[in-house]
Amino acid sequence: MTSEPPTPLPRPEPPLLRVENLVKRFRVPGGVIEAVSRVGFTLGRAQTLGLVGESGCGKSTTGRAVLQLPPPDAGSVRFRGEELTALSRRDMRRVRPSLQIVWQDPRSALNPGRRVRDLVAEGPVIAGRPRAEIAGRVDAALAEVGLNPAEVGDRRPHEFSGGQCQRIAIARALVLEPDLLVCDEPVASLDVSVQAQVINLLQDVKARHGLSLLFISHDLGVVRNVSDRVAVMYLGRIVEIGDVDSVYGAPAHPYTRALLDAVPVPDPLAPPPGPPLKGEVPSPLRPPSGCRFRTRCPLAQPVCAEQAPDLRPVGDDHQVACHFSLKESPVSRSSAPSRTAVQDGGPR
Amino acid sequence: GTQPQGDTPATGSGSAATVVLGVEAVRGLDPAHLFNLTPSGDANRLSAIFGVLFWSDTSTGKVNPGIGESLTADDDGVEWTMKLREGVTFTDGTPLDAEAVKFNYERIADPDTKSPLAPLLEGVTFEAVGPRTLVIKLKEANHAFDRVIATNLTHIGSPTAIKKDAAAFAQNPVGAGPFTLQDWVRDDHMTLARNPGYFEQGKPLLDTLTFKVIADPAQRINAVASGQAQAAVPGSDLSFMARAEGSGLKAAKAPAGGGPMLIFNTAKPPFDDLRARQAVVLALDTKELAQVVDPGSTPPDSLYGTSSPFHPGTGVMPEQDTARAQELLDELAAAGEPLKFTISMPASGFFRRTSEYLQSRLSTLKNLQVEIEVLDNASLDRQVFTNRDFALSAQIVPVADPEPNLYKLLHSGGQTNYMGYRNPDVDAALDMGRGSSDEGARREAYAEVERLVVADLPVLPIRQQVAYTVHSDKLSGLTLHGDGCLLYDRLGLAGS
Amino acid sequence: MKGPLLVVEDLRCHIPSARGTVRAVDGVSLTLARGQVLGLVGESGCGKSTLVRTLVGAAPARASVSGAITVSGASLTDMPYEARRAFVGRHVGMVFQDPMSALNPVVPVGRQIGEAVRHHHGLSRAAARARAADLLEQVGVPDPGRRLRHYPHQFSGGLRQRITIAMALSCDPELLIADEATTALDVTVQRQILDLLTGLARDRGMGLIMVSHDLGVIAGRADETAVMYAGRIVERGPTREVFGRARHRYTDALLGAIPRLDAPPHTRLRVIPGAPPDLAGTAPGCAFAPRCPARGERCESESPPLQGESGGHAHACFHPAEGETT
Amino acid sequence: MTNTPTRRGGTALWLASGWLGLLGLLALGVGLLPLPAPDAPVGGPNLPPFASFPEILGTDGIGRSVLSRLIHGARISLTVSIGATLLAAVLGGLLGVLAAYLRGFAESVIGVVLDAILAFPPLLLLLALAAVVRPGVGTLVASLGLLFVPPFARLAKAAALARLNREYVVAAEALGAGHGRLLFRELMPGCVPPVASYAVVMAALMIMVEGALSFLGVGIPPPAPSWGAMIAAGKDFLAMSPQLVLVPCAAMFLTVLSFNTVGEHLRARVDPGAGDAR
Amino acid sequence: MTAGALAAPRVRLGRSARRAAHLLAVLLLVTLAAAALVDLMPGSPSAAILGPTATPEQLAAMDAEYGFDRPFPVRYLDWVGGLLTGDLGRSVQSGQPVLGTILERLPVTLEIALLAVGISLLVAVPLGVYSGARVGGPLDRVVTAGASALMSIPVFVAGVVLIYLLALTTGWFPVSGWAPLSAGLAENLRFAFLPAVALAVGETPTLLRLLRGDVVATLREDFVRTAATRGLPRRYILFRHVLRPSALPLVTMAAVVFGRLLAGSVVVESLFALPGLGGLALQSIPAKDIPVIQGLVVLVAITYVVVNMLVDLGYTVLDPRTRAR
Ligand SMILES: Nc1ncnc2c1ncn2[C@@H]1O[C@H](COP(=O)(O)OP(=O)(O)OP(=O)(O)O)[C@@H](O)[C@H]1O
Ligand SMILES: Nc1ncnc2c1ncn2[C@@H]1O[C@H](COP(=O)(O)OP(=O)(O)OP(=O)(O)O)[C@@H](O)[C@H]1O
Ligand SMILES: [Mg+2]
Ligand SMILES: [Mg+2]
Repeated sequence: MTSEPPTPLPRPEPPLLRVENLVKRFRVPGGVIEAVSRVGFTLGRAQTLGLVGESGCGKSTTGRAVLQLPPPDAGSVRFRGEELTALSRRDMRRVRPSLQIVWQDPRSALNPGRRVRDLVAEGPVIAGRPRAEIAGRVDAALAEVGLNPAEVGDRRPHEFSGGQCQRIAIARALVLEPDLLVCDEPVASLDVSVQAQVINLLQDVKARHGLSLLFISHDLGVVRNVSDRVAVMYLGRIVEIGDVDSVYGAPAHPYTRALLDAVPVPDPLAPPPGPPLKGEVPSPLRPPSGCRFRTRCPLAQPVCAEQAPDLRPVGDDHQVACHFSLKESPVSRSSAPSRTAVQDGGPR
Repeated sequence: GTQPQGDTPATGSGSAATVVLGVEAVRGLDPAHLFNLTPSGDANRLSAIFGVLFWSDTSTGKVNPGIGESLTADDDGVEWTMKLREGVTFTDGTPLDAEAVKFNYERIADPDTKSPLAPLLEGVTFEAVGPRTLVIKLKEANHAFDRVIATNLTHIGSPTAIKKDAAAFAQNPVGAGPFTLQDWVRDDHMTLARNPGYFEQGKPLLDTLTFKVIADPAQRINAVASGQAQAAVPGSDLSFMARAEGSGLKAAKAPAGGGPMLIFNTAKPPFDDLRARQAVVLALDTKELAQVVDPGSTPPDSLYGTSSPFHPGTGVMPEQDTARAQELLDELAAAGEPLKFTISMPASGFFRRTSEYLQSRLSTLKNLQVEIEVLDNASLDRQVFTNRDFALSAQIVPVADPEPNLYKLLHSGGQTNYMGYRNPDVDAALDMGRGSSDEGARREAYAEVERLVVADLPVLPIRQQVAYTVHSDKLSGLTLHGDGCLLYDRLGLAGS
Repeated sequence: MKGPLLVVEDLRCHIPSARGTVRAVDGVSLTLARGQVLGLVGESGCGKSTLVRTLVGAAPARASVSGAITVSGASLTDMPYEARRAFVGRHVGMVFQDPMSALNPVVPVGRQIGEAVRHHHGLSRAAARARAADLLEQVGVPDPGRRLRHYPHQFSGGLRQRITIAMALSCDPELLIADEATTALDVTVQRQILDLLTGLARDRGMGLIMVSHDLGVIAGRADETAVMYAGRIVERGPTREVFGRARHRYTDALLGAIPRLDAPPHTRLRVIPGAPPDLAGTAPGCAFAPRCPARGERCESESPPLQGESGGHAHACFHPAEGETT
Repeated sequence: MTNTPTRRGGTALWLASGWLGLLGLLALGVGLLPLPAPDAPVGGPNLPPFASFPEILGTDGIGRSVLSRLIHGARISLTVSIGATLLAAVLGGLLGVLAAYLRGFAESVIGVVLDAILAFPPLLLLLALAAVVRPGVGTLVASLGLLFVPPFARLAKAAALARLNREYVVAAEALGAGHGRLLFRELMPGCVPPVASYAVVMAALMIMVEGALSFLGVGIPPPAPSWGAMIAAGKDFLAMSPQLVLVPCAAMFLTVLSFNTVGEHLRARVDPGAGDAR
Repeated sequence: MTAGALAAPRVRLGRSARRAAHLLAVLLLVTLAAAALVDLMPGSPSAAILGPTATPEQLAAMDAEYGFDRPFPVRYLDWVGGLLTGDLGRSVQSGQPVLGTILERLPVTLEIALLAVGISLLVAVPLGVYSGARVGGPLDRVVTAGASALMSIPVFVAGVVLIYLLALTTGWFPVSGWAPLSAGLAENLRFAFLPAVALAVGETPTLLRLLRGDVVATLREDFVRTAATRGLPRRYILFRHVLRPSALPLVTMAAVVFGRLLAGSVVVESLFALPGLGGLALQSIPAKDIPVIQGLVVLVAITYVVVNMLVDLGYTVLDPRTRAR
């Protein structure tokens, strides 16, 4: 089972990152959790893929598995055409500089005992870049994220606010000149007033360096803002993936729909959303058979319990894993006004 | 000698007394298998359960009858005749007759028994010439053999019980003594009940006797002081006696000769060299040593106790002479062999202090280097006594009479001659003393032994020996025998 | 009973700390009528939790508290400590942010729900149990009779929060305070809980204070909104007014900084420079001044008072925005 | 709230640090002090304190200077306690961090070894080691050090696990750091403060353990004057010269108390809310 | 997906199997190490049996007779074989069966350890709760200072002082010795009390400080604050809401202390002349009484294992979170 359809146009260049059938399990007291279950997606150069879903659905695990931190239990991760899962630890270390990550909690991602300058220099030092070169790069990276190297270089993480720490973390990744930056909830721990600074910064950096971003967040607003394409996860599976405007404008999966409806909008005059979802995400230890969403799904039918739906296209660059996609049911279509204007977007 | 303490004789029925000892009878109570006959160890238990055939006075070594009636030698001291009393039986009903004694002794002599007492009976033969008469033939003359019997061969067990199961017998001994074993909780206590069939009418006076084990000597005295026990054997440290008397307790005591001695390994360097032994001995102030390591004690001036007939009257032990000691040490150092040795000592307070005292005082001299090694009993037995891998150590040798302990200590092949000391003249003098029944000749011989020992210095007595038992003033009838254990048939409790 | 349910006047809560005195609440005045929902928004650390804790008499032990609090006409600040605790326990219900840590992990939920009624109303064990089951039913926990015996960890996050709500309701409070009651929950569950809270408040005629840092949470559900910044209320008014015509520069900027679902991708967000202030500092003037695009000289020396406007819309700003942010 | 212990440390902390500092100086500089050798006789036995100068603390049962023995004893007691603690802390720290880092089989093996040490009768180890090798400071340091590895390992493992969950270790791996760097640069440094502050508390315990061993007669052999040995020897003269027990007891008490005070203070600073790890 | 459902029971079984394997490995390692250590100790038990007058030949003969001269692995395996059939051998010294020897002394040590832990808990729980409830208050200051002081008193000093004060001077308690339960509970307790107190002196501060710290931490928990805002009385909160979660580490620690006391109350046993396991060890080790030593090692190791299992079990009883659903 492949997650991506054959691309309509022959491409001269493979995508930067192609993930297929990714599986990651954890052994926990009481059993085994399949935190990521046959997940697949592609990410082109200079593109941003948003990964959204509720807590515990496997977003972070997916992000980490891509980086082989730790390696997935099954599946393939091709980065620049190279199969990462087949690499030895040593070879993987060679590739790492090109694959960087920014973490949710910037404080815990920065060793509290180190100075900012050393923290940022750590990557190049490990990569064995010449010493002379490193200092300059570090200063440049710090400057790029809006910090004054002379001022902050000798201080330690605890002297900074969360937003500043996140900038340091971004500088730390940038200094290695990566091709892919995985951002795992980079703004979730930040105040609203600071979050905008970091989001804008990431966008600028991406544009300047031609980076690709795998942007993980549970905040649909943020994902919409930063992403070109978006994947919605539920209980370890991708239930819907596609162009941002298609997914947000015309969600094809009932879960996506409900998720969008549940987002509180800071507008007292916003139209009343659709009916709320019942219940909560089931325990990943004992996921429902068939479609994992069926226990909460308003459209569930017997077939949903028997057969797990595969991703299937419902439009240009829009796929859904549902037996009864909303896009095909005229009722839902009317309740979800689609913005045809952007539907021709496709992967950029 | 010893005098019975206390005023009123005990009333008898219902009276119970507790005696505190220092070590448990770990290996059971088979008289053939015991070598630890110290009062704080097994001697007291054996005396209570088996009684004594004969007993020797702790101070003078004079042999007195117990369950046995008499023990006499022929003129040349080779053939001894033991007479037993009429109608004495073990508590299992077996008669204690000549055959029973013969059985016990032959069992000890039998190599299969592996008795540590076997050397005492080497080449000795026994003949029961009547139910109450045992004739003992020695290999060579020994006019002091009655003392050997009274000290080490005085406990006789029931042949019936031994034959049945020797191992079980050690755990549940059957004797003819004043008490029988009733209850034994190891490492805690041993309860004994009056033997109603004891040979002497009206004895023992106590109904119940309990032995308790307390390892710490101070705690043993505390037990008596607090009324938990009536008597305690605190051990060899005389300081405890002073302390007990200071806190209102009484002490039954018997001064003896000998006592704790430093022993030099004369078979190995460095103490195979007389100068080395002399240097150490001359460097020591024995008066101070005794005072320091055991406050309240006095240094011995002879191998024999002050009340012994063999005591020379004036002191014969060498006086301190530090200058001469230093000369000898320098001499040794000049010869390329500066004196350097390790003191191997048991861990108990007295010996530990002795070793520390020696180390402290000797280290003030030049060309002398002393180290200490404290050993637990098993290591001591193995390393020092069996393997003789030591330079300077110590042991306690009570000398009520030169026989048998001095012979064992100093004779070339003597059982406790761990020093490896060999001096034909000493051997001859010891044999002389043993073979003679004449008091004058014996005195002469043992004076000679002492002269030679003072010249050769294989051992150095460091403190006068006083055997003692601490007791409350309610307890009466404490008579010490052997190395200082009690005679239990006469022990009584006042008041109760 | 007449009069507003809750009146707070010039409430201050200053907490001594190693860095200096933290002015966590610095002169807050509020009123809340019965049956009304008050939304209290502000970013992390602005003093929301301290404010509501102080309201119920649970300010940090070393804090110095001043000002007046009246609940149903009874002055809390005049009551002796124990009486006040009992009064609050009976008349005010609290729901906290983290439903896991707000429940004792080793006590069955039934007892946790029932213990307060047992104590305050002297109910028997069985009666308290029945009441607890009843409450669980009301907050939408299925199979309440059986689940009374269960421990908190046996419930999912949403159910746990329902249980803490049941606990808060156990003594039939007149005032319910929900401090970030949905922050730890997923959006789909958050919606359920918010519906439950507002529904309950409406049905029972309780006053409800909803505390959140998420403007969206407040926007759809509160009758009135108060915006906090650095220990003070900087803007207050009917929710529509506050969101529709934000006057304070902070409210205004905040609304602009939120990525919107309906905005096209890669819209540049309006940025508020700098970071929220450290409340231990004692700089004079408007706390927002360093980050404010419209600050004037006065802003840096003088602290603007909360000025009323028509329709109960008040703000504390010398250079208010003209409104209509979005 | 968390800084309550810090503030309350006040005078007690200063006194404790002062006492330890003084003791450390004395122990280090004991050779330079005009003291008689600890095994040299300086007068009659059991001289009372203040009876003569410079023997202000009198003499012991053998007639040796109590003052000199006390200070030399400080050196030995401190050497044993600090040496054994260091050994245990280093070994335990390494094992704990390794177990946390490696997980899997290595963690199981380390777990078995640690549990085995815990389940081993301590007396047997001490006595047997003293019999196999010569008893002495080195042997005692080695055996006590070994015995106290598990609590340190447990603490270090917990600290390392807490840090493994802090994302900076994974972050370093994402930067391409190898095992060595992850272990020694990222993980270890963070584990040092809790282990070190716990070590101070353990040093106090070690002093008492050394004392108990000497009391049982299986500690430092004579004539070396460890405090425990002094107490054990002095108890034979308890009635006559109680100072022989009281003086080393007081020294031991003060030192243990000081170590505890300082250690608890450090622990409160390093890890507020830490209970007793054992 | 049924993978998870299928995996669950298999994994649970795997976990308990792993735990069992772990404990078995611990037991093996401990006994092996003990055997090896004793083997490395110079000399043989024969010396201890035959005494100072033994000759080397006698020793060798005895070694051969008892099999002490066999190679180490053979003896160890032999011993393990015996262990599996429940035969721990006989003491070389006394000739008594090891199992009986140990079982005879176990109750003494067990009772003292239990009493000591009981006394410690009795003191530590109320003091810990109340001093933790008012950190820095007068009670807290006194209690923490007292705990530090108690902690700094070596057990042998505590024992001597207790004997002097409560036995010698006042005569309330016996200075030493033991009365079994068969002598009556009152008599038994009279003898057991002082040793237990001497042990408790050292252990109480540990438990007290642990509990105090946990109480302080628990008091910061949200659920305590919740309970406070609901107007529940202070004492109710302290003993219903604070003590129970704080008691978990306390119970663990109490179990650990208990295990430790079982293994090593040697000092107190020798000071009070108690016929317990400590004394047995102290006398068997120098005598190289290998069967007894090995028996003790097994007992201590098993105790450790059992205590650990009990702690696990205690957790499941006390902490509903660890209970299987
Ligand atoms: N190291 C781990 N060990 C065991 N289980 C894990 C581990 N990491 C993640 N999980 C489990 O895997 C599932 C997915 O976790 P993951 O962290 O990927 O979710 P997430 O979508 O990032 O959630 P969040 O929004 O809370 O960060 C969860 O059920 C989680 O409990
Ligand atoms: N016990 C305390 N001691 C010292 N400072 C405190 C204490 N409690 C709160 N503060 C400080 O008071 C300020 C307000 O904290 P508070 O928890 O009320 O904020 P909040 O608005 O609820 O934030 P959040 O959204 O993070 O919950 C913060 O700066 C905080 O650091
Ligand atoms: Mg995540
Ligand atoms: Mg808050």
